[in-house]
Amino acid sequence: MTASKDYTAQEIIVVAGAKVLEDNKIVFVGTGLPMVASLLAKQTHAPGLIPVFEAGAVGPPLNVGLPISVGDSKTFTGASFVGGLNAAFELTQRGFADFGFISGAEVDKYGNLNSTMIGDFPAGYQTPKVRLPGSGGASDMAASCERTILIVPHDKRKFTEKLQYVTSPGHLDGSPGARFDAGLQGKGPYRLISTKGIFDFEEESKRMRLIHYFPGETIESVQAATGFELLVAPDASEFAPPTEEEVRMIREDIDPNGAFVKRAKKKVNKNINLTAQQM
Amino acid sequence: MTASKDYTAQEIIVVAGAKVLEDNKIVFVGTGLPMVASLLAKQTHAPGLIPVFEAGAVGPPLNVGLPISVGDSKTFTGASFVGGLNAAFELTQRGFADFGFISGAEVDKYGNLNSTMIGDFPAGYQTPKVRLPGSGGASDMAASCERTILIVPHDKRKFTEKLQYVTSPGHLDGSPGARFDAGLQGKGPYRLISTKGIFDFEEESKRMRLIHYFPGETIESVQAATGFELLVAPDASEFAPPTEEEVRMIREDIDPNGAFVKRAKKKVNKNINLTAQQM
Amino acid sequence: MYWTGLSPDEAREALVNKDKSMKDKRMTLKEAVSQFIKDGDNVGVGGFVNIRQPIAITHEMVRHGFKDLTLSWQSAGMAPDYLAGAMMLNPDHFSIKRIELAYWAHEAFGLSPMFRFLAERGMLEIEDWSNYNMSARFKAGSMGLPFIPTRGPLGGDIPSSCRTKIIDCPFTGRPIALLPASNPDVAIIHVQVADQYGNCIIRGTDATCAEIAMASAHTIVTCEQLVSHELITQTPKDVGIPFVAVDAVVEVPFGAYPGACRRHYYFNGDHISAFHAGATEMCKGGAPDTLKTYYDEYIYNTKTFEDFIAKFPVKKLIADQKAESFNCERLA
Amino acid sequence: MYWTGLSPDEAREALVNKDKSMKDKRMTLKEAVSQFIKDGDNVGVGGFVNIRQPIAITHEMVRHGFKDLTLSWQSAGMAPDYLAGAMMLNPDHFSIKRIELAYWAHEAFGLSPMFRFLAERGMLEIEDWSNYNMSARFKAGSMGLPFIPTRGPLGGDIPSSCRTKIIDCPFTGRPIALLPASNPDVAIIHVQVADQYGNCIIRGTDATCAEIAMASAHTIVTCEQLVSHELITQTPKDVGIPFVAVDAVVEVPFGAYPGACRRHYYFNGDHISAFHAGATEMCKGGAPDTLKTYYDEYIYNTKTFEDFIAKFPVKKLIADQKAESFNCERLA
Repeated sequence: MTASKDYTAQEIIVVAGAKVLEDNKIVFVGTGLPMVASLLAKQTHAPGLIPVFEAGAVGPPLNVGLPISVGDSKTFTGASFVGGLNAAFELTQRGFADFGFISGAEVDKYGNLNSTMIGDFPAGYQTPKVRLPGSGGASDMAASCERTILIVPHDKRKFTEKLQYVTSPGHLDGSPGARFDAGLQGKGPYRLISTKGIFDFEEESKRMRLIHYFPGETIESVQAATGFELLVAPDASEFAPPTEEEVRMIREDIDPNGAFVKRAKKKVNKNINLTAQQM
Repeated sequence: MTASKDYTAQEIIVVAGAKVLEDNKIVFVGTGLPMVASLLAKQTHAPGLIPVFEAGAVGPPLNVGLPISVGDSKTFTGASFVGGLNAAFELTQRGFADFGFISGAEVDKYGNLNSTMIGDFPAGYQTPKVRLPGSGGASDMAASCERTILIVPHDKRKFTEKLQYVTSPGHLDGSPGARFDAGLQGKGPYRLISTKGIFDFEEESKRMRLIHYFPGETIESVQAATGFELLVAPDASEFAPPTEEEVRMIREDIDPNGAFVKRAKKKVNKNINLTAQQM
Repeated sequence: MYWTGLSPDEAREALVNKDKSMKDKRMTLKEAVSQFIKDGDNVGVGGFVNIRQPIAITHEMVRHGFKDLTLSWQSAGMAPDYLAGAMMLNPDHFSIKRIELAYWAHEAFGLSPMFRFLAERGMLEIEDWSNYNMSARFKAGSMGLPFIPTRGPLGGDIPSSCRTKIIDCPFTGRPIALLPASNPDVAIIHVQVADQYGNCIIRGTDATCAEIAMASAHTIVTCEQLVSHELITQTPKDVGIPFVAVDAVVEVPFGAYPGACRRHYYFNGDHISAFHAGATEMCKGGAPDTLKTYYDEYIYNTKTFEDFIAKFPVKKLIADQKAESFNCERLA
Repeated sequence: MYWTGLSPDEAREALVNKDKSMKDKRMTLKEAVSQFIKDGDNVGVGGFVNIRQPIAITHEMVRHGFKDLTLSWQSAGMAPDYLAGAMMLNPDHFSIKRIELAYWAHEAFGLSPMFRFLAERGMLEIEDWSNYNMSARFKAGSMGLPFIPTRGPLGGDIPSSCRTKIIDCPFTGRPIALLPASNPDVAIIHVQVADQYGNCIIRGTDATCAEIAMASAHTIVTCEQLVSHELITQTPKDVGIPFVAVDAVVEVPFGAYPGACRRHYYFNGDHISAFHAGATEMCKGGAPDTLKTYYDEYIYNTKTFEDFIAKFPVKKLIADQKAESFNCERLA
């Protein structure tokens, strides 16, 4: 279990995300790094992990490779159940998803996420400064999965006191029972994984709390890159770097084409890598 | 086209019911005589009739024989679509059923039907004098099919001024827009076929109106057997008796075991006739 | 407002801490019934009229004995008949407190004398709905919603005999009914095919089985044929009920007999009538002897459903299978 | 409250007098697009992101030209990209007035430069929902209901940017969202298999295609493979969209390309990027030349979608088919 010397920021996110997932639980997997992390978990400590994808696949073995879309053909082969979007979200709204695993562009200290727009809401809603893709299924997962795991690249502007638009509700304003009172289900954000560390949400205040900083970071450096005041767990510690084997699995077995995990050293054209010839 | 001399009351109902059905229309078929009539229509003037059954079959050719349940295996073979009850009723609520074809135990002059209970409602609801099977899908068909065709055995107590329980709404109290105002869809009862004749519902008053009396009946005899005042169409006329060929088709081709159309002459044990050996 | 099974929040909570893993759920019918059904439960009944009803499960429930059950279904025949007949004979051993239903009878095979007996004597609470109403209530339960809108019960007396609430639609202003979700404590379902994890294939009508299973806190499934997970996942779109919704899987050939089961057997109308005969006598004020004889012979003195099926002449069973193979001809 | 497609009552009325018979609905794509789509329509777009999107139909729509369309979908990629790119080049020929959506981008293939271009310049009205919201809105439309409840949009800003109404549940007292139904004027859908009457088999994700088709007044279907009614009705449970909901059937192999279509072909990411290049230039303030060259070569100067597909190297098409056959290996 030698520690990797050349892992990337995305790779440590993937490893951290995989470790948060528990064996034999149902995880509703959003697009992007959550797919890579779920596959790594399934191939390591959580072979009984049951992935659900919003386009309708329940429990696929994912043995034909990494899906590059949550509606990818690769999510359906060998699945236990295949429906459409309504079926997947109804199942989730019912309570079958232990975890929801989503990424977002902006996050606040209560784990609310923005993936809709950068700009002035509501006044500038129809003329956003930057138009992001929109919720997709993220706000539904945030509303109905029992616990959510969030991935957000760490950046002072992206870890912000006030979101420009709340796409996916987290702990809302952090007040006791806020989610229940709003009609939401589930316990809300459970872990957040950034490019700098792993966070939970403190029980009482529901505020984001640093529990592990990644190698090369300190409590101070993480706080310095965060646009709000972080809580810090009493036993906050450095997260172990990915092992060489974990990095090898990501690069060679799971995402050999760099669909979501970009290669650090040599410049690779992502689009060429995603084409069919390389599959 | 020789007129039959020995047809039964059920057989003329079946022939009359078949004739009301139009080719190339979608008919949501309730259990019992509506199934026999739909099959007769399909085998005579309406080969393009599209039957829908509430258990989920859409458009079966019904070429493996008469179903004896609306969830019968015979309704699914060769169907264009097979779902469950929600799928069938959602399709109907959407507006895909041109006709709903149902039977009931009691009817009033506005075509409202009772198939729930004989007794005192609401006071005696939990201790009915006679407990009938309940709505099944009849009230849903009444609420959402575009037009309904009703079959009720003619009897002064069953054609009643006031129903003991309204299971399936017809024209309600007959007032203009009553169905729309109640939130219902479709135009409501279109024809009623009894053991004595065929009725429509007069445009303005929505009251039951005799349009054809069966051979052997007169306007007066039908009125005498009816517990409310009937309207009579200006051109009310005698309905032509079933032809020998129609009766032969019912007895030999469509319901050879007398599942729904009882044999007149010789006493037949219906249950024995329904068993598998005879199929 | 009261919830007769689980409230929407309780139904959610029931799943949160449940082990939903893909594990071997095979057990005996006796184990399944004693482990997952308890007195006072709301039991969701699968199938439709006499099609694919969970007959074997109801026999085991009768042998076990239960008190004060609420039964929920859209249209049913033999499954509630078996439970109700047991109550007619000995309500101390088996009792139904309440039914929520659209229809209880037998289409071509006539009325249910059990229903008439219990209802006309006021022995159970009745809540009338329609087929779509009950189907939509289970659907709401399976979706994790407290209610679902439908047009179905508008305009008649059904809204006066059930818990529907009619509101003015906030978008159109026209009346629309809101039906409270049904989340039974336990679903009892018979299917054609299942794997050991509980993935189920249903042939012919899906009825409302997936919705009932997904809505309930627990689900017992019997199947005609237990197959490997590898086989079932070769055609995942055939799976009507996913394993996540199932707690017990029992292979029970003829598990819906004397009702019908697509691809397996057609109705045995003779036996349905024979079973009804004793209840009809009681309905007319007669003695329970005929019905008691039936229960003793076919249920209490058999240990398993296999013993029940073994009481039928082989020729009759084969005839009922052949009748069904005519309905949906295919190569073996 | 206004309805952007048909109101629930209009949607009902649209079906009442419609010829719903089982008739031959085969026609050319050109006939289908000109017969069933008109200026100002709300168009429901099938598929999911770049999976089974109705690409061939959007090409034909671009050639035809339409004004002031409203487009509705859950998550989409290339289909609205093609329509939006046409608007970027010449809004007098093709224009989108409004979009109702959950997501417009390409997952692993990045953002949509067309969406950024139009949105950041305020060139279209946007109504944001979630994937479940849009799916449920189509579902409500397909069910003939004015609304459907969901939890999805609660607690964030989505309710402030769309027509959701949040009410207190009359059964539980807790907040619940009511989403207005979506009943588009026309649905555009690509499927794997159809018969001449419009019965459709969908492989892999059903997406929300059945709901969109059932909700819409008219539906245009393209399919990879047109088969006989006899074949399709041998497995009626495979039929995902029944013929009653379909108005036009066109056999268009590769009809979702350069997106993916289960059992047929995997993504052509190169081409997606090549198409995006011109729009990205415009997004950065550049000239429309690159995008215009693309449209001229691939759409305006091709008469049919077959001509578009013929522009790809045979080796590339076969490679994309082989990649997909690895995803779901089976015997030919």
